Amino acid sequence: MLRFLSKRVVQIVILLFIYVTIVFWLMEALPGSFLDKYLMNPKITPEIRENLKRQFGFDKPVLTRYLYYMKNFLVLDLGVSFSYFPKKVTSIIFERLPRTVFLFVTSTLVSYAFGYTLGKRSAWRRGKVIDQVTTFTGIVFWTIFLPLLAIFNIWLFGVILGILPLNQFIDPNLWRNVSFSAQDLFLKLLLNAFIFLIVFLTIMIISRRLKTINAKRILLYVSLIGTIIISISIWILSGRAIYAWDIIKHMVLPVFTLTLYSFAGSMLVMRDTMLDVIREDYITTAKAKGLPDKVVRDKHAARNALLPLMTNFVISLGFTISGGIITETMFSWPGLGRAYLEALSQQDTPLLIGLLVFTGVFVLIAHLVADILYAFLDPRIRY
Amino acid sequence: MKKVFAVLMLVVAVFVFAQTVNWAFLQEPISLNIWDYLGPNATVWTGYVMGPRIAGLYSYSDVRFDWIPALAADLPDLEQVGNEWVYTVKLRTDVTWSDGTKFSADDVVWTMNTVRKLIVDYGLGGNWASYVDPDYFVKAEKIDDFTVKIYFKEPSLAKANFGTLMMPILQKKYWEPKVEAALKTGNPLQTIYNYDVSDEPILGAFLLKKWEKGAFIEVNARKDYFDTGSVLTLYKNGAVSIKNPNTGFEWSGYGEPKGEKQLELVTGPYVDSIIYRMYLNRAAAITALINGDVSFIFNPLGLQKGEADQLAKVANVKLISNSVNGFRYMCFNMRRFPMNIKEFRQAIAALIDREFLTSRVLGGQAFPQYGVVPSGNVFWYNPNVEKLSPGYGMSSGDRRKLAIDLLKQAGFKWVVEPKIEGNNVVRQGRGLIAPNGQRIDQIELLAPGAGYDPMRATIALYVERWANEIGIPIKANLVDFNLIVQRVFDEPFNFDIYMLGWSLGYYPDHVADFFHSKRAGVGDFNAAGYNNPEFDKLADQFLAASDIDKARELSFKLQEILAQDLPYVVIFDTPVTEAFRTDQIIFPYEKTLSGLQYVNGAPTLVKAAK
Amino acid sequence: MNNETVLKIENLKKLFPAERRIFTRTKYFVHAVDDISIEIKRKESLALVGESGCGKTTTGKVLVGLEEPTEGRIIIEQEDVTPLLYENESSAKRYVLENYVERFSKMTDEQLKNLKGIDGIYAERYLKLSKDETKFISELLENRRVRVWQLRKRVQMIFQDPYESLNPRMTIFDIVSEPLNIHEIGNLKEREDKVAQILIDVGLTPPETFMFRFPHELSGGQRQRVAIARALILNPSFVVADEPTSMLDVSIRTGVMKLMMRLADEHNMSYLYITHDLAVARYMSNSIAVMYLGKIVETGPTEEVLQNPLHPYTKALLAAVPIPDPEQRRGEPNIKGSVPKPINPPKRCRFFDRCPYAVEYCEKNDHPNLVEVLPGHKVACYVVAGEAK
Amino acid sequence: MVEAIIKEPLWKIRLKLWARSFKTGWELFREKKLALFGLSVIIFFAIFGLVYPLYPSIMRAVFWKDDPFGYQTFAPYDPIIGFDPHIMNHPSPPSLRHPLGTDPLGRDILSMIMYSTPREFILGITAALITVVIGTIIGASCAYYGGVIDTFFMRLADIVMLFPSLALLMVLSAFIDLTLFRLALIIGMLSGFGSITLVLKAQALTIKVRPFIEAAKSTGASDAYIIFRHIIPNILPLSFLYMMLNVTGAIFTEATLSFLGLANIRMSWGVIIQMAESSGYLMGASIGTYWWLWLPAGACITLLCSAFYFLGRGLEEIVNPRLRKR
Amino acid sequence: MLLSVRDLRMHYKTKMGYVKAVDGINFDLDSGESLGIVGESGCGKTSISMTILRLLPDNAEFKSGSVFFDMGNGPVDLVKLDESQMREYRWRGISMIFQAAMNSLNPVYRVGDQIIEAIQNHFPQVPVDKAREKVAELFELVGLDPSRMDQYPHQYSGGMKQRAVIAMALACDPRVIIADEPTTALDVIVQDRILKEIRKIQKKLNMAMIYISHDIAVIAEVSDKIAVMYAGKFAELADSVTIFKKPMHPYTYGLMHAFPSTVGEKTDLVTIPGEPPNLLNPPKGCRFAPRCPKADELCMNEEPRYIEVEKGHFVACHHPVKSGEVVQFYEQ
Repeated sequence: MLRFLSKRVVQIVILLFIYVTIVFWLMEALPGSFLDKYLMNPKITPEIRENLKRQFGFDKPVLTRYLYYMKNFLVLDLGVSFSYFPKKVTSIIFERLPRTVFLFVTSTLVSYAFGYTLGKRSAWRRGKVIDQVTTFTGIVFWTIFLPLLAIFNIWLFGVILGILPLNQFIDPNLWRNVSFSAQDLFLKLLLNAFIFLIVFLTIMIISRRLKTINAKRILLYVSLIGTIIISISIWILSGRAIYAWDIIKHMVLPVFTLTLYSFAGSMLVMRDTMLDVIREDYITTAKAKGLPDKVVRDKHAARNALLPLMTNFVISLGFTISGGIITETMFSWPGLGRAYLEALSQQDTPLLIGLLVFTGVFVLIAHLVADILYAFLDPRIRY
Repeated sequence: MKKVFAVLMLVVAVFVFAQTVNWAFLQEPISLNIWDYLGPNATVWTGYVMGPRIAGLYSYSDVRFDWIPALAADLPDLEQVGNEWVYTVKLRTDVTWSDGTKFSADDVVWTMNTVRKLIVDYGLGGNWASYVDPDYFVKAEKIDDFTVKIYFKEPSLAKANFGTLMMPILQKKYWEPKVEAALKTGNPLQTIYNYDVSDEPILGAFLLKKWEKGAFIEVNARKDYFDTGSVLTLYKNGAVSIKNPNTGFEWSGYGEPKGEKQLELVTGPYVDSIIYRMYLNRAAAITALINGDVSFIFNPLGLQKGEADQLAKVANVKLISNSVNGFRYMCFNMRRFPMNIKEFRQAIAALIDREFLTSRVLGGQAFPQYGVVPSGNVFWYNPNVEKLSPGYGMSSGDRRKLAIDLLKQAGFKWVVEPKIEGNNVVRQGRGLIAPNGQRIDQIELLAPGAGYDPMRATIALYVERWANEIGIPIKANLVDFNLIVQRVFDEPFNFDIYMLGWSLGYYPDHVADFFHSKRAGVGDFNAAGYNNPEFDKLADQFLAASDIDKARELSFKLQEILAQDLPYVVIFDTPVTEAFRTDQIIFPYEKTLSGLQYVNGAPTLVKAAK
Repeated sequence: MNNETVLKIENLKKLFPAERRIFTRTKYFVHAVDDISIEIKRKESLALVGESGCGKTTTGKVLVGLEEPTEGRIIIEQEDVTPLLYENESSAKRYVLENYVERFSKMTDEQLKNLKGIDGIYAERYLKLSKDETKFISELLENRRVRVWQLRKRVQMIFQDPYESLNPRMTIFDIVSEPLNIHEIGNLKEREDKVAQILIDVGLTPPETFMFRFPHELSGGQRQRVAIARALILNPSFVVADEPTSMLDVSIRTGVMKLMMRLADEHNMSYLYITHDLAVARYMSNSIAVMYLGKIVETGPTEEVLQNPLHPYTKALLAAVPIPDPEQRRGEPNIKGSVPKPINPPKRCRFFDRCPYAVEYCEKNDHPNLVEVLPGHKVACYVVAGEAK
Repeated sequence: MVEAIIKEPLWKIRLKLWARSFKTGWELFREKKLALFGLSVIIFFAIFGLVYPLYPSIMRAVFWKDDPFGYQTFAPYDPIIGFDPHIMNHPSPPSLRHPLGTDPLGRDILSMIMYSTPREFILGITAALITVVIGTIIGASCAYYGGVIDTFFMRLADIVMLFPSLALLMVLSAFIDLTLFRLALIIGMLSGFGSITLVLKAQALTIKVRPFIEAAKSTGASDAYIIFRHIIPNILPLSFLYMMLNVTGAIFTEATLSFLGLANIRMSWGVIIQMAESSGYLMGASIGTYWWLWLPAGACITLLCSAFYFLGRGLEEIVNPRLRKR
Repeated sequence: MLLSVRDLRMHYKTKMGYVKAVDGINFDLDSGESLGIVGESGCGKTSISMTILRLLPDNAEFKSGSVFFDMGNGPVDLVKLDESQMREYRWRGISMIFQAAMNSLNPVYRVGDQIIEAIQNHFPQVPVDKAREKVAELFELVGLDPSRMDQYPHQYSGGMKQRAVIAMALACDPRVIIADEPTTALDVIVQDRILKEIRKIQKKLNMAMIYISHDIAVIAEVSDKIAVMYAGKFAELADSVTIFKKPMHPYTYGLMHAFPSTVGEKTDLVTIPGEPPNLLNPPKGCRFAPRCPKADELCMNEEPRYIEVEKGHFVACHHPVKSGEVVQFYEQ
């Protein structure tokens, strides 16, 4: 395992190196530059533009800049943004990351959970009404043009029904008089989710040691509900629950839209793998053992079909920027995707490179995580 | 229990009595650091928030854009000392910074000299250059606490009055140590840009309260704003007067302050705070306006047709439309054949039916524009240029005939000559042959794609069709904006015709920038390669003028020359349409060039409705 | 003619590299086939018998060129085809150098003339070229590509799984005519005739009802007949049959077995019949070779070996075969453990771990050689051969 | 002797069997109602796109018989620079003259949609074809040869897959003038060298180890013969399936790019929606009022994409034995 | 009687019609007895076990018949039970060793856990450590090292998996075990050992067994009674000696003589011409008639009844083979 990991890491570093190189030169090849926007201002003479060029480092030959970039990249310095000059690219990414991560991890999670459940059921009841209905609706939503779906949902839930807050990610009226920033809260929410995950995993491990099925169940439910109650009460006691709730309320619509749009992907993967698994002999064996249908489906079939879905899930997390471009624009959610769009329209090359490189790193890490997860989920795999 | 009740009452009180306006932004400002803002990072959004923070010695009056004193107590005195020209400015004595410090000549002198030094020694770039041109501005000198002398190499309206004398003044006490410290670092400019300025003392009316990144910026009104309560009166006869009953400051100029008043404004601020909310797309902002979450949307492009249509139906929302200080144009590469032939350019100009395009195809979203100074800039606009434009007021058939005649005049021939009857093209022209017998193959018209600007894209396609009808082989090539910029400005003039737009300042010195033959180098603004010695001479005179009336006369002449020579075919300009909620806010006036956002939403004048 | 040797394998070895370890120098090899020798005469068949993983299939694959031999010599119809079995030219050249040139160059003319068998033939050619080594080598490797191709015509293979060995996307005609296609024999019409003829031969009549069907439309027995037809269409002199009947049902199996016997007779060819089933081997072969972990442990005429097995492994194998007669009780297969993996096997009798009769001698010495104990009946066992007590 | 046995000419038998296998395939396919639905939608769109040239002439004959303004001057049914001068306010709601109304620039929406249809097909199918040709050949070769070729293309795929495709296309749009065909080419290559190769290689690997490959090898077949005659025909159904699904991807990508205003395509369904968006009709408050500006184009995207998807999935259940019903 | 199957019919519904996989099967089984069902692939032998346990795929249609099973409290017709009652009988009453033993262990769970799961499912009150003891016992019984129960299936060799599957089948002390081709994929020596093991356990625990195989030799080794199945029906059923010595159905006869053997004289092997019928559309009369050398008009038109000719010897044939008769099969 360790050997595999080290090998994989070396591989990732090489891939990353090539990737960064390609991204850098690609961006270099972009016509025009950030300074072109001053071309629209007749007050700024060519000399002043030259001056600015020097400040942005355009005057050096591109090869020097490349080597310099690579050198900085080694210490995780992605340079200085143009459009936010002289802010560091890393600090811009870090500012926007929690928002994007929180939105997309939640919606990916919801969509996968939804897809997993539906896919499982529709495969189990293949050809029945539930199967056909879910497949049909899934594919139809999957092929709706995302901006239209977003606008439609905004119209329906925000304008016509008026039940969900529109746009933005917080309500300024609520937030204008507090001392902390939304960024703090996002980080705390993420931390909370992380703690929740740890607790969940620990309980899973502990419950394995228990003797009877009932005891396992009780421990699981009690501790899960307990953790939820505890974290909610901590939020309430710290007086920030209302602010957290505000963020969550604003998230409902984008998460709902994204889920609606993309659940079909995971559902179909789940359904197909599940159909494969169902044909395996151990499913028949499990049935022959007299296990209830639900146990056979969830414990034996779905557990095995989970593997490819899990990989998909982890890898899809890596592509949040691409997905974010449209979603974040439609829902006024200032995250990484939106930053990418702005950087592109402004020709902020360092930020563009930074965002792409960051996504690359993110994807590669996701791949690594997927590999590790796979080894955990499938005992047959030993690297 | 009592405590809780008290807090509750307080909350209620805040809601009831504190007057807050919510304004929608479509992009987030970058930084409130003025060095950064006027340096490498000028975005219009930053400008909207910066506007209410800063003040200069002089500013424009509302609506009419008269040049009036702000921090100065009177118009400057100009005198020649040796080969330098000295502007003596008396400062107002009733101005305080937001930290309570008195505003004095030290601040003015320090700001002006420091900026010049940073520009000359460290290459401070960007918009600072429009305030301080080291070729003109020499130095500023303190005479006493409230008098400064400002030295220029030449007198120039553009560089002095509309330049250095309008620059924002920074507090010396706050900035001097910071700048000194920065100069000791390896990269002083970056250090200066990077300073966090949330505690910066300002002269303007609104202080930053909270900036929640990505969501909103809240600013609070200053109680001790120097201009609060002052009455600005514009008279029909052109006179302007400012009176402040609170501090007793009084000034008047441009004639006798009497007769019919055009406008009278009492400066606020009337609201306690302004919240700028960030919406990342227009639809979101408009929905917010409809819902009443915001009262006004900042949008430099104005409302689109559909948005305006929609908002017109909403109760309590008022639409206002103002012309914009800018124009969209077609530029010919006059270094190339046949664009260097005047009749050819005129023929194309004749074909373009601006009225049809703007009122019908663009559905009134744009209005025709004929000259290089927008008609909305009333003072500088020469109304004669319309009549000088080829084909003005003609029917579509006559336009075509005129174009054909013009081409024939210049000696062009066709393989198949176009034939026009009435308004219809009976026979399309084919195979245009130049006077020297050379066949003209294809002329490329670069225009931004529909994604960037559907109007220009559409017009480019119409121009293509109209030109093709009479046999001019124009091919519209709708490409990325950057690609046009690259081909026009970076590569040496690798284009035939392109279509772009300008947005302009109030003082029309751009005419000289765009067409003076010494600005025809690579990367400079005379991309057309226009070279007319007569024009150059007039332009030089215009730039050097220190008298506004003289400058106006020269500017009119320049406009007329250009309307006939046509290095640019100016096609249209868009009005900026804005909407605000009448049940939430009241603006002091609604008619103003480039709309209310051009005056940053008039934050010191806006009132909450009820 | 009848006595002519069709196939002769001498000391064939095939090693597969096993797991590679980065930090150790030792290379690990699976000794799939480890120094075996076989001879088959025309129209006779040899059964290669053993449990799964003993190397019997690998032997077959080497013969048809699916695997490169590691060492050893393969002679088909008086021609050393080993250089043709190597993937690239240089390995083939090295083989010729090592096997002939180096050896011949050390010999006197006299000695060369006295060489027998295949060596004799090559020695003669060597002398004819007046011992010019480069010429000799180039003559042996002359037209190698073409000869490889021609060799494929002479040796064919029938695979175990009739469901998998036919391309599901091709019609029976395409499948059966594929060898003709590859070897560019005849035009379409001629190929059609040939295919029809061979389909009749293998009992798929009328041929036109089968020709354009797809494999999945046929039953297992019919598919295996198609596979046989494909193997025979080029008239090979020798066919490797890898368990061709093990996947077939009993009632069909005998039909296919009989068909194969008949065709061998009609087409003058021999089989190397690879099987794990001793009972089938009994019916399909003249002689038998029992393999264990890459080694032949016993060989001889089929009936002789089955009636009088000598090697403990053969005995166990025979004893383990269930007998379709409840009244006949067979002996207990008297061996321990299970088949180990032949990765770098230790230098001792391969069967040592499981042998009920093993003595110290067997552990101390390398794997025993085949010793002829009875006429034509060889066995590789120290105990049986009497070397160890 | 053989002639005596075979009574019918062989080509006839061949034809008959081919027809039969087509029939059984069709019968299998007919069972999949959704796939059938997909196919009919695709056929509908194909016809819809093909009859486009008739539309303006019919409309001209009916509505513009004696028009003083001149049909030619305004070309009211031109999808790109058409304009109907008789209607004062554009966009106008659906009417007889304009069955789906007009857009803010006075163009006929139905004409725009019809004009775009064949282009969407060309885009989708070209992109998918390129993807599949690249993916199939590379996948099959990588699986068959292994070694350096495999490593090279797999690492290439890794890198290609690292790029978020939409983000990359947005960058490319800045310096490649993204016309319809170039867009198709790039989309095709991106997925051809990326994920598809991996999938098809995995499939080819399962084919490679099957005994019929060995059978062909043992009769002396060359590498190219095996790749093209044995491996590729066996992965072709899967390739074909991915082709179906890729059509959807290409149409979607184009729509998204057009929506963001980044592609240089004069007219497409995405451009229609973008037009509605950029002129401010596409927002929560007014989508009900101006439905004809976005709904027909949006519905076309969804319909055609889901049609290809349904067809693809239907075919998958037929060609992919592991999804077949027991 | 522990298990008695009466007129069992189960068909698969396909597009082309019904596949008559199980078409009127009768047999009885007592404790300690073992029944071998032998038949060619596709004759429906596996479907019998699936029908008894009611583990049928969606497209299977149960037609008629009953399966009486006695768990000690009187015979119950399994066919009439609802799904949850049926679950009680599975594994506790009748357990199974599946055809592809390699695949009947779930790869992601430990082998021991999969057995414990079966135990805890039927005896929820049994705590884990008790269940583990039971598993250890079972492992020893089938000749596996109990310390291996915490390993995953992929760590087992083929023979070990087979043993584990057998241990799992024994987990709930079932009355009947159905072993469907328990040794097909194994090498002869391993096969021999496993067969012996099963036989031993059966004797020891006095269970009833049903062996299903295509290999008559394997069946002969382990069964007391043998049923020969052809095209969804039993052709003949008798105790194993009778069936070998006095086969009465021509198909049984052909089968016996088609089998090569390593012992005895090398006799000419019989080839039964033709192919087994398609169960979609089986022949009208006797299903073997088209391949039978003794078939006549009657056989073609009328289905023979399945009758007990001697005690315990059932045959479905119009013209049974007489003792000593040599049936000549003609090749194509």
